[in-house]
Amino acid sequence: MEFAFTDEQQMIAETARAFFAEHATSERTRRAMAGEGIDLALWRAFCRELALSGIGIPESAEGAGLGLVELAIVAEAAGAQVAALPMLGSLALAGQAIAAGGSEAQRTQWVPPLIAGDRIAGYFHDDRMLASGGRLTGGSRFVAHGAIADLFVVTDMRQMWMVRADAPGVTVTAQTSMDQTRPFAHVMLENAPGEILPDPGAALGAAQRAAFIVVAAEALGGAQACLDRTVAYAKERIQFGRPIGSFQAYKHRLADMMIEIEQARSAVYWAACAVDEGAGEADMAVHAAKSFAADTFFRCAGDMIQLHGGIGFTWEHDAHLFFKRARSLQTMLGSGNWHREKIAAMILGEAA
Amino acid sequence: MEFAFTDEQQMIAETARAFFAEHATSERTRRAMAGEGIDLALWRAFCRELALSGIGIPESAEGAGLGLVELAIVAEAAGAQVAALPMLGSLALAGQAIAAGGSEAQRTQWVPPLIAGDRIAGYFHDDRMLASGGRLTGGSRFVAHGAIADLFVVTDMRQMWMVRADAPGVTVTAQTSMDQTRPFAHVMLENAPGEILPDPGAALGAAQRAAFIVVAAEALGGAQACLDRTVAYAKERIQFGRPIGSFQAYKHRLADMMIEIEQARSAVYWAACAVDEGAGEADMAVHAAKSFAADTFFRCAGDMIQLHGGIGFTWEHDAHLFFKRARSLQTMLGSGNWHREKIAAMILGEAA
Amino acid sequence: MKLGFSPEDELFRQECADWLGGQMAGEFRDIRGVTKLTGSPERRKEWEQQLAAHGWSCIGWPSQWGGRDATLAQQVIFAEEYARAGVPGRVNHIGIELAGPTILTFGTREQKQRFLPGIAAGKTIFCQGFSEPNAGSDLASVRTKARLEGDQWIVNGQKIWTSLAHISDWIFVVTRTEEGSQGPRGLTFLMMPIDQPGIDIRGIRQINGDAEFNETFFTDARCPADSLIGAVGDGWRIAMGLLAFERGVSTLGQQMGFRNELDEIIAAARSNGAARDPLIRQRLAKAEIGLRLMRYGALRMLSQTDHARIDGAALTYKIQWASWRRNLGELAMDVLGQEGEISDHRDYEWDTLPNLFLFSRSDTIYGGTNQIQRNLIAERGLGMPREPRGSV
Amino acid sequence: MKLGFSPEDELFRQECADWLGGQMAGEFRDIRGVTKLTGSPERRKEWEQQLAAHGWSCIGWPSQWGGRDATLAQQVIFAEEYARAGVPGRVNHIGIELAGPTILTFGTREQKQRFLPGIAAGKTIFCQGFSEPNAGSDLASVRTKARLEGDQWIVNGQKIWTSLAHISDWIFVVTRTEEGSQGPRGLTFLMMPIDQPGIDIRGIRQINGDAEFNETFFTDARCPADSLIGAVGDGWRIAMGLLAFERGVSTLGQQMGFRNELDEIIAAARSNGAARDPLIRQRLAKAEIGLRLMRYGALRMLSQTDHARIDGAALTYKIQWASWRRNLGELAMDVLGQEGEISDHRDYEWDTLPNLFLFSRSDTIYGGTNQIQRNLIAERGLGMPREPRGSV
Repeated sequence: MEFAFTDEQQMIAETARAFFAEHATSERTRRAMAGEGIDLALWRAFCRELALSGIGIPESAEGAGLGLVELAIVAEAAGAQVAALPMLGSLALAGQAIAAGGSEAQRTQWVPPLIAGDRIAGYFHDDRMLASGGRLTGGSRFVAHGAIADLFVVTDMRQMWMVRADAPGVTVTAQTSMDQTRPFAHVMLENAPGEILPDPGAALGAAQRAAFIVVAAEALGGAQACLDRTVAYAKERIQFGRPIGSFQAYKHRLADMMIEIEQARSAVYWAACAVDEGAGEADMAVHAAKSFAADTFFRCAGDMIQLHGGIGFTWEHDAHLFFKRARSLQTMLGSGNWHREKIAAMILGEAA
Repeated sequence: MEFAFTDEQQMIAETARAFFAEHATSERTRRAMAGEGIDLALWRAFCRELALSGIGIPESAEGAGLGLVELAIVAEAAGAQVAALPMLGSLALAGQAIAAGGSEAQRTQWVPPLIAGDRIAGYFHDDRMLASGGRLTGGSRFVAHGAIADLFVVTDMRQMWMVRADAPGVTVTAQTSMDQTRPFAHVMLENAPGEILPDPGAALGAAQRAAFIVVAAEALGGAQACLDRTVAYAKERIQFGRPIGSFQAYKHRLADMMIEIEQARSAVYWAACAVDEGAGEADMAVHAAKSFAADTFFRCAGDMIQLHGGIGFTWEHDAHLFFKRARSLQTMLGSGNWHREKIAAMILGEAA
Repeated sequence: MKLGFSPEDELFRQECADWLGGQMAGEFRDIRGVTKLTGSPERRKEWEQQLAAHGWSCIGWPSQWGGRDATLAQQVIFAEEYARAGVPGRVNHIGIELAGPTILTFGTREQKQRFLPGIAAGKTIFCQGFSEPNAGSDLASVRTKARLEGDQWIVNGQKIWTSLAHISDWIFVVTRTEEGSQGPRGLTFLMMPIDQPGIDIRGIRQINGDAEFNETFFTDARCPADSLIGAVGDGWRIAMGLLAFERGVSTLGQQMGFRNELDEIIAAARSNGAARDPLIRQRLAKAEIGLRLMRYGALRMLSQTDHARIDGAALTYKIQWASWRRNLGELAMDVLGQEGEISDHRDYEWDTLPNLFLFSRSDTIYGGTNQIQRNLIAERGLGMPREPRGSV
Repeated sequence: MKLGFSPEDELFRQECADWLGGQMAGEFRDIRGVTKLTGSPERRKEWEQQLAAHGWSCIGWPSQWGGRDATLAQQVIFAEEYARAGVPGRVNHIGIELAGPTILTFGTREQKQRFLPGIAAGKTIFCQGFSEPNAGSDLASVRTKARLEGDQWIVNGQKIWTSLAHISDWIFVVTRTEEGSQGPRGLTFLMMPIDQPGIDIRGIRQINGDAEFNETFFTDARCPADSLIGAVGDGWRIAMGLLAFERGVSTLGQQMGFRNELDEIIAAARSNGAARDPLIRQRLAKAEIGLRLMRYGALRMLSQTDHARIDGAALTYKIQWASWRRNLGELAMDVLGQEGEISDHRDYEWDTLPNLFLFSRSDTIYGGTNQIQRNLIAERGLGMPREPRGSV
């Protein structure tokens, strides 16, 4: 029992923070927003130079080993810069699914290029997907970074398949998305060929757990960045002849942000640790982390706008990047209410 | 369209406020709390000297005329002092029910003594009451001021009866109640004789509307008193070498109380006016008033304790009288959620 | 205390509804339902003139100046029917509701004659120059300077959040005319023509992708000396008087816009099944209650205009609607789910509800942040000590 | 980063569980499940001595002073098993968790020898004299005075919220020893025997009808000069050091108490049907999440004791649990409905959940109000400017 980063984890955290702070600048992110929502050069640099992209995937599955704690550390650092990267879809969802539920051949074929950034994958579920003779018909309008994906990992929540983006019957349409750093695509499958994953249960479990944690960790990083930037502003902005951070109401609002963020931090690393250790409470932990951290981020991003006053709701200021990302993290992969209902069912039994 | 008190209404408000402020003192209320939860001398003075007890009951039904706006004005003033009086049960519920749904003989027999304070009535509903041959079996554990009632007006939400407290088969047990200014009694009917009211629909409608409004108005008066007393304390209490009311966080909390109270005020008088004018939106208005004002009172009473610091949670200070009354108003006659669900059904249709 | 309207009032309501409905079904049907502040500016200027031509431009003004001496009830009715008919907001809102009443109250006879007919006729469009980049919520920190040269004031500085400045004819500005003065002293209230070389207007793009607001730069801009309202150094008093007009009948029109937004959310919830979710039902009921209470709060506020005192309903109104609408934006998105996060428009442009979600983040900021509102309520409404000014 | 416990730790857990369970099933079964601070004081003093006799009284202390040099993990485990076994809270909590560590850190060798064995043995019960009627959240405003006469300090003044003073043997008090000093300067930290004519203790009845707290009056009360901790004028530093001990392992025991409360609410909801209400379900889930996050926040806090720095988890802990528990009280009542508002007891005495509702209103006040906590977080945690002291 030692609920603090090891020296190695501390080093990963510092490396990742420094990397994203230096490279995932507002300028580069805004260029990505104007295009396809990805900073491809940054993604390649992350995958190849930083060598942290294989974290959380076992070495036996062509990954870099280590666990979800380390994956959360990296996602937290990326979230702090609202980096325009396909980490969630390509690594946390598709990569984890293939690594956990794919055959050895599938893993060998796909995991290394995903980790290397040579290929990008998207992920979606469609409860009503029709599957017959290896052909799939269905789709989703909310495939994160789907417009630049080479491969889709798709599930009807029972089985799971890989579908190549250039296969016949696959139509991909980019969508104007509120969060331009992680735009959605509409992916339609019309009798498209799918390659089945042999262990869909393992794939689904791994993808969901990793994705809940990555979303939560990104949210934690984003929320902390909102607080840090607002704290800096509070010290320099003068109103009524005083730094606005000297007003008690302002201070208390910052304190409230910090209170929630510290809880979110406990939630994220509790969840990551519990999954890594195979603890019995891991399921509750991932639901708690996803809902709590995303709600915290949304609140902090809204507060960031409010506490910046007029400048906070201009396009020019970065506050809206955090705000829109926060909204997107809240709704994707189940709303806060949905996750809390899961926890309610654990402690109370299913609703009548 | 003139949404402000008339001169006559203004006068009633001033009279009632002055009466309760002078007589419904903390000392007298605490004496009542130690006993049966009623300041009987105050009740008789209110009924006989102030002559406002018949308000809201038409003159044709032996009342004093005027409407629910004036009744709300009086209830607001009583609520501001957390007066230990059976106004809700005896007048707003039982009195209104008999006046609206009773026969002429019943009205003549009961309305004048209730208004005069010679008799006190309680009211309850029991959905599963058994009624057969004028005999009733059922009961309730939440009959406000039931232990001192001479008469019970009871309903199964379809029919309505009057039951004398001294009739055979009636057992009344005082309950230790959190709000000692309006204690509950457990009333059990075991084959007790009931006298049916000929128009239960009118009785139920009148009793509910008046009670929702009286509860809301009491809550409004209580909430405003919490704010007023806290404002006074904020000016005199020194902490850290300053009046605590000079701290911005304290000020903002007071401001938040005022914002809610002003909305509650609009709600109470909108509802009372709408009922008096027979407006189409009267049903929505009474649900809005009951839920909004009671929630506001609870919040303000909680804030009153918090903003008084240590002294605020002592028995000696009056804050807890408001706090407990507020809690009691929130739960009685339907929780806030229940009332809001009624409104949701009006705007959305029934829930699936 | 009375909520109902008289039979005469109901006749007036019918008259309003008929005329407005006719316009929106006829000559001006192309602007029916435009909700964006920046939409169809030229046609909406023509609409201002159409209103004026039929005597509907400023019914609350004295008849002497183009109004109708309308009663409060009539003004309430007109505001309600205006919004109910789907008529877009007034591009000359600032002129009719703020500049006009300010001139009526503080202006000279000559100024009334010079400005009021143009405003009433829908030909002089006004905008407001109060906020500055370093005086967001703090009018007393105004730095824009004006100095008198002959019969002209020469103005230098910058204003911000000047809505619709790009389509306006005049701007009223609060300037610092006393060199070295601080706080509320030394301020002067000027009315300036916008179409001059010294004034430069640039749009500010907001988080919703649109640009309702502007920055307005003054570089040796000129203002005729006789366009000064009140006296030199009197600017604070005039500005405070003007802010009181903001709580006028137009709030009811604004509420009808809110009504439309809430109705759209209710319709979406019914159509996508969110209306079955008990948590959404509670929030929709709360929104409905909040909107009703805004209406009755406004009616209380308006019913007391005679009394001159600013009561609780008036003091708390701004923060009430701003917070309500911001919450409404979040509710809208929760009803829509992920659907609200994608748009059929190409250029980062949003349908009503997602746009509400994004734009409403500004509601709690412009016109005095929620924090400033709470200060005002505690200080003016409850007599708490004022926040000390610093000396940084 | 590791949450699991080692096999040795799990053996230790079993040892704790066995011994505590045995006690609660045997000799001390009469106090099992007592939750009120004021319940069964004499038996609980005997329990302190029973703990000591078996080496469980202060396992985190050095073995030299009666402790076990227990590791953090062992302390966590003991706190959890203690609560899980239904053992009532320690009547000598203040002695073990605050007075002892303070003496260990700041006391002289002689003071350690004089005080620690009695505390460790469960024979010297301590209470805390910090708050005063006019210095509720503001230790620097202490007015209780002490002056030295010969080898005795003579103390005059009043302390308030001194929990369990009526059953304690000693009280530590912060006094003002420098005439005319203000703020944190001129304060001195004294340990005083309670059983003397100069000390008068009166219970304060709270809104739940019970009296957990006291007022303590000092009238020429005496304190031996060698019971002063640190130096004259050093009281502020000692008091601040002591407050840091409040964030120790005992927080986990407190949380196990919260766990029992939440479990009782969950059981009530399942039995009365409230568990079917989606709104209640959300709130119960939030309460569950909040409790878990308190646990992991506490483990983060404890895992970092080496680092000496006060980090976010520690700074935010008090307001977190206080607000959580106040909300839990409201949730309890909403689950119970009107049932929660009546009691089977005669004398205005309440079952666990309604009592929680009432008593928890004090959680956000004593030990530093939520407002003070937010000041501390913003100032110490985020580097915001301090609130200015006034000169009234």
